[in-house]
Amino acid sequence: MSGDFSSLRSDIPQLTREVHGRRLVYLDSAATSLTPRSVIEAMDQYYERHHSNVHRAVYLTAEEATAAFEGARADIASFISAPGGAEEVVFTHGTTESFNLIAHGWGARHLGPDSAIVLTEMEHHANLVPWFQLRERLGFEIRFLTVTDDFRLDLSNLDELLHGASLISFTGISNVLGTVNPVAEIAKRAHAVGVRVVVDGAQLVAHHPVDVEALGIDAICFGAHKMMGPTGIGAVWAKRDMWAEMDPFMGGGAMIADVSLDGYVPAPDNRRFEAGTPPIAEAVGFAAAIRYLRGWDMAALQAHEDTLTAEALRRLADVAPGRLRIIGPPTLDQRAGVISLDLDGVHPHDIAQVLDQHGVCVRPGHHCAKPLMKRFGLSATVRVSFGPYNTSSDIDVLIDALTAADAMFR
Amino acid sequence: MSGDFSSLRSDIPQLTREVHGRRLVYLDSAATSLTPRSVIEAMDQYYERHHSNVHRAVYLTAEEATAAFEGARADIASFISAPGGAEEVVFTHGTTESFNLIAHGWGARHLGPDSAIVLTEMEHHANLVPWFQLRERLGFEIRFLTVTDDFRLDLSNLDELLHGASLISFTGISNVLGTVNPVAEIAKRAHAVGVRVVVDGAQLVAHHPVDVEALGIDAICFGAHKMMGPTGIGAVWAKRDMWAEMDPFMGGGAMIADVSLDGYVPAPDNRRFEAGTPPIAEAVGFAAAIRYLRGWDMAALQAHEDTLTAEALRRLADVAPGRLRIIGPPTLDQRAGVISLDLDGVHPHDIAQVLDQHGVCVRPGHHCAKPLMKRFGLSATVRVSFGPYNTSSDIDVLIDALTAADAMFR
Amino acid sequence: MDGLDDLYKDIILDHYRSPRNRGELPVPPAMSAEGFNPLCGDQVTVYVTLDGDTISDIKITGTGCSISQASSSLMSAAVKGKTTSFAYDRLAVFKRLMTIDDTPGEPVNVRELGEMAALQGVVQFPARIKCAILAWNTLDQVLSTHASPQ
Amino acid sequence: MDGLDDLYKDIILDHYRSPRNRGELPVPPAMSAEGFNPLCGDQVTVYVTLDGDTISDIKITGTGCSISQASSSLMSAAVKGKTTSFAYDRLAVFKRLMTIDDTPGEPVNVRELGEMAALQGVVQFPARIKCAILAWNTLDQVLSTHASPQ
Ligand SMILES: Cc1ncc(COP(=O)(O)O)c(C=O)c1O
Ligand SMILES: Cc1ncc(COP(=O)(O)O)c(C=O)c1O
Repeated sequence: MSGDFSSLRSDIPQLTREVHGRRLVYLDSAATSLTPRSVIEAMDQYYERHHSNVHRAVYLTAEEATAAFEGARADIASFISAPGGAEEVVFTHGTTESFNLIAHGWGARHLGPDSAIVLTEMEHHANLVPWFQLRERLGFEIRFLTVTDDFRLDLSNLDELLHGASLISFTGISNVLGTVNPVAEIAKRAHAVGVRVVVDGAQLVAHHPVDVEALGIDAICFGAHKMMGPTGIGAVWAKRDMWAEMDPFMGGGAMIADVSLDGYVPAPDNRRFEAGTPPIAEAVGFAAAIRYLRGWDMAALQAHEDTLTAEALRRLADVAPGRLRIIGPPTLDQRAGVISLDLDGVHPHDIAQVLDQHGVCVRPGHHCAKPLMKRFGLSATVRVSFGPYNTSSDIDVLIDALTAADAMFR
Repeated sequence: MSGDFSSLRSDIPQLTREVHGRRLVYLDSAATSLTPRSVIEAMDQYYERHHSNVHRAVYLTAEEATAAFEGARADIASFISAPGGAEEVVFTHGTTESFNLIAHGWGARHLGPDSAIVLTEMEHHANLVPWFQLRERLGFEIRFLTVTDDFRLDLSNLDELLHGASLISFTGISNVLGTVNPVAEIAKRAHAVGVRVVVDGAQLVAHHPVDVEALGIDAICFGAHKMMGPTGIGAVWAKRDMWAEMDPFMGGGAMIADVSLDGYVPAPDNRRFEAGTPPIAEAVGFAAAIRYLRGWDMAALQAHEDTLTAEALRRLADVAPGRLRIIGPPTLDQRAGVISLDLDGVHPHDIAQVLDQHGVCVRPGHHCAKPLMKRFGLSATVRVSFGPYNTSSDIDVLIDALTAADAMFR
Repeated sequence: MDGLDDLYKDIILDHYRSPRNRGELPVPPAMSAEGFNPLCGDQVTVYVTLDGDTISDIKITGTGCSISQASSSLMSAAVKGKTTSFAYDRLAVFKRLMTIDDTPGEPVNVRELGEMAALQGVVQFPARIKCAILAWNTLDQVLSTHASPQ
Repeated sequence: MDGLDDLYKDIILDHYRSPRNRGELPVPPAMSAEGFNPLCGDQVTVYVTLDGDTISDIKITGTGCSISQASSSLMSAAVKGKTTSFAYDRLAVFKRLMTIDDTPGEPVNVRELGEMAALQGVVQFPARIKCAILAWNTLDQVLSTHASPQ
């Protein structure tokens, strides 16, 4: 399968770069993905021909910009099979803003001293801190699903935690462990007791085909820059009836029906969730990224990344045996191409630094998941993560570089 | 002076476009400005060579991306002469988010049932709705400076309104009237009674040289897309001691010092105001826009736009005499290149539609300033606004097209 | 200026300059609703007097562009003295003309729309479709919120 | 791999593998402060016993990368038995070496830094400068918050 994707590499300008005299081996797609030429060109076209502010204007380029912007919304809706179409998609500036929008838009209306929500110990800070901030104000309870020693969500007390809660928010794929969570199962059990289900799709939507209706969830947050799109844009999809339960987050132009000196009336439709001039060029780039991913087919891209992941897991077992630990599921079973490593006695920063000299881009650190790090008694890991443009020979370089790093510090 | 700027036009790809078989005459810069090639290219370069997530990584492209991102912050600081440098600049996704950040970050800590703030009747919704939203929660008083019949802020009761207030927030240049407000004077009077001063710089920073220290203000909000930069990015500058009085707005990665299941500790420095992956490519584009503006010199660009504005005001007096009203100061005295028109008996939408057929891009509507519209008994105006790339011959086309529109509907 | 002539046909300008059925009706017995296009500030109030199932009188006030005001006037002329089900039918046809309703159906028989067909040029100007449809949506509101269920 | 050799000199690896002055001191009489690099999780605790103006003992605990841990060790060796003003002076010189302090001044006399000069390769790796400076900032904290004003 890998072979089929070699031509994909030539779509990515950055892959032709050399760093420190070496071929760039980019293994940090969980942080941000590289950008195909077609995405860059779509934004160029926008800035060179169609740039205008959207909505409310009647001239040609403004109509073109509006059509492109709203078309991107429809493309996103269709990419995740949103049952209600474009009207269920709200643009944000990234996954982080998406969670802030849900926390404030939904939480502020529904949460108080007597209510509870459920999060998990493997969440990214984006799905923790907004809830903590809201809790400071409203004083509700936050319960946590814990993580088992084999890097899975411990669902043994799920029903107990859901009892009396009003919302559960959890990640589809862990950005540290690579664990793929059983979204549909959790959603089903939550809905059985009337609990709303929000999913962190930052990694999931970027790497797996997603059908929100099949998953049976109420909302999902994701962003373009991890799915070969531009920085500065993300989205929330939520079911129509979930949106109906939400208040505006930010205030400003475009999200209003009326404003006077006495106050404001929010727009009756989902425009009330988008304040100010939106990320227009970014929406154009987002749509181009989706076209690009669809052109290769998400299921095929996932299969390609799965193959690489399996190979990497196998070959890593031979590096510094007994001292290199994989912090995440050891096989492809319910796991994706995010591989966290702990090399006994060598700090992740030092490993990453040596890898950089080999042209290998990996990320050391807590990956914005400090509670999860603590769960495993770590302050940091080295994280290797795949994108569609990676190949088996990237793994060769990785293994050599890791071996060199180990030799240096051992 | 105009002559010197003809070569500027060739830097703007969109100006070579034809619409409806006519030359594009872009007169909607108050909504968004056209983009120079150098800005587009800077972002292309970023996506083709340096794209990586910023902070926390040790590999080369991530260091390059971080340096570019932080460099942009420094460029912005220097562009507005921030006394404290880059550390006083916080990135947002636009002017609107900037106001939400200030309202929630500063207001939530300082405002309550016994406090008051001062806004004005000429504000954009971005500087109204966030305060209205906060008032719903905290119940403080909002007082308004009104607008005189000659389109100026009525400062006669300023001291009275400031009395007992804790903050005043007002626009530097009206995006409807073109009125240039006496920022330094208001700031001085506000500071004399210990009132914090926030300025809406969306139009001001884009069209005039700005020295925040000389203006004597505490904070200013602005965005790149009105200053020849990309969509999706803005900034707040605030004085160090003003930032010190503010709490985080959005929660997520990067803005934390520590996170556990019990809660979070915000970062001690201004990173606490930037949550999640920031608009990195957009920051690169923002910096390129600032380089571009500086290359032409802001004072010279303002002088060029002033010349155009004076010419337009003069020549508009001859169109539909007695029936075409300029909703804003009639001369260049304390006014900028935003000209709102009301043509008796002809609706702004119809005018804009006819103008579009002449290739002329203007904006009909309330311009996100409904209270101001109401003040003048209007529901909409046709707004003509200039950028550095406009010329006297754009005014020729405008005048012809307006005359045609008038003939059609009169 | 072809597109423009399509948009601003004489019929439209005539209804804009001399709107039919302009004014108010006392509520009650008449029913009314207000429609609003927040993006551009167009506003219409539609007053309807029903006599059984028949729209015995209709009056309209409002401000807005030539398209929204002409459309109001054209609508009032089209439904006055007609049954509510005829009005609903015209609404459906008009929405199809504006390609807002994309449920498959017969192609719009433009001739049957009479003068209202003058608005078909609006479709080329997406930003203006909302102006054209405003009066119709407001009529829908009057009939559906006030009238007894059909 | 030139840059890398610059970064990971033998002296650094030696101090990383065999850190000097490792451990804790009872507080009080010793003073201590904890330093933290939130971006990468490096952590150091610096314990200092002052005898008048002299750092009579210093011990360090912590976890982190080779740079932060070697820098802690090198620092402890450099200031132990020295006066606090000598320590402040070294701190200033070290910050200049890391180009964090860009107030103009004499160029850094690398020789006078002794083994600490081994860290000068860090400057080429901006992300690591914070690792190198952490122990020094923490020492600064101990001395300035606990010691009586100089
Ligand atoms: C004076 C003023 N303030 C605020 C804004 C809001 O800016 P943005 O829509 O880019 O957030 C604008 C522009 O729309 C403006 O002209
Ligand atoms: C699982 C997960 N959630 C949320 C985020 C936050 O995304 P962003 O930083 O783009 O807002 C990330 C990436 O950093 C992530 O991996």
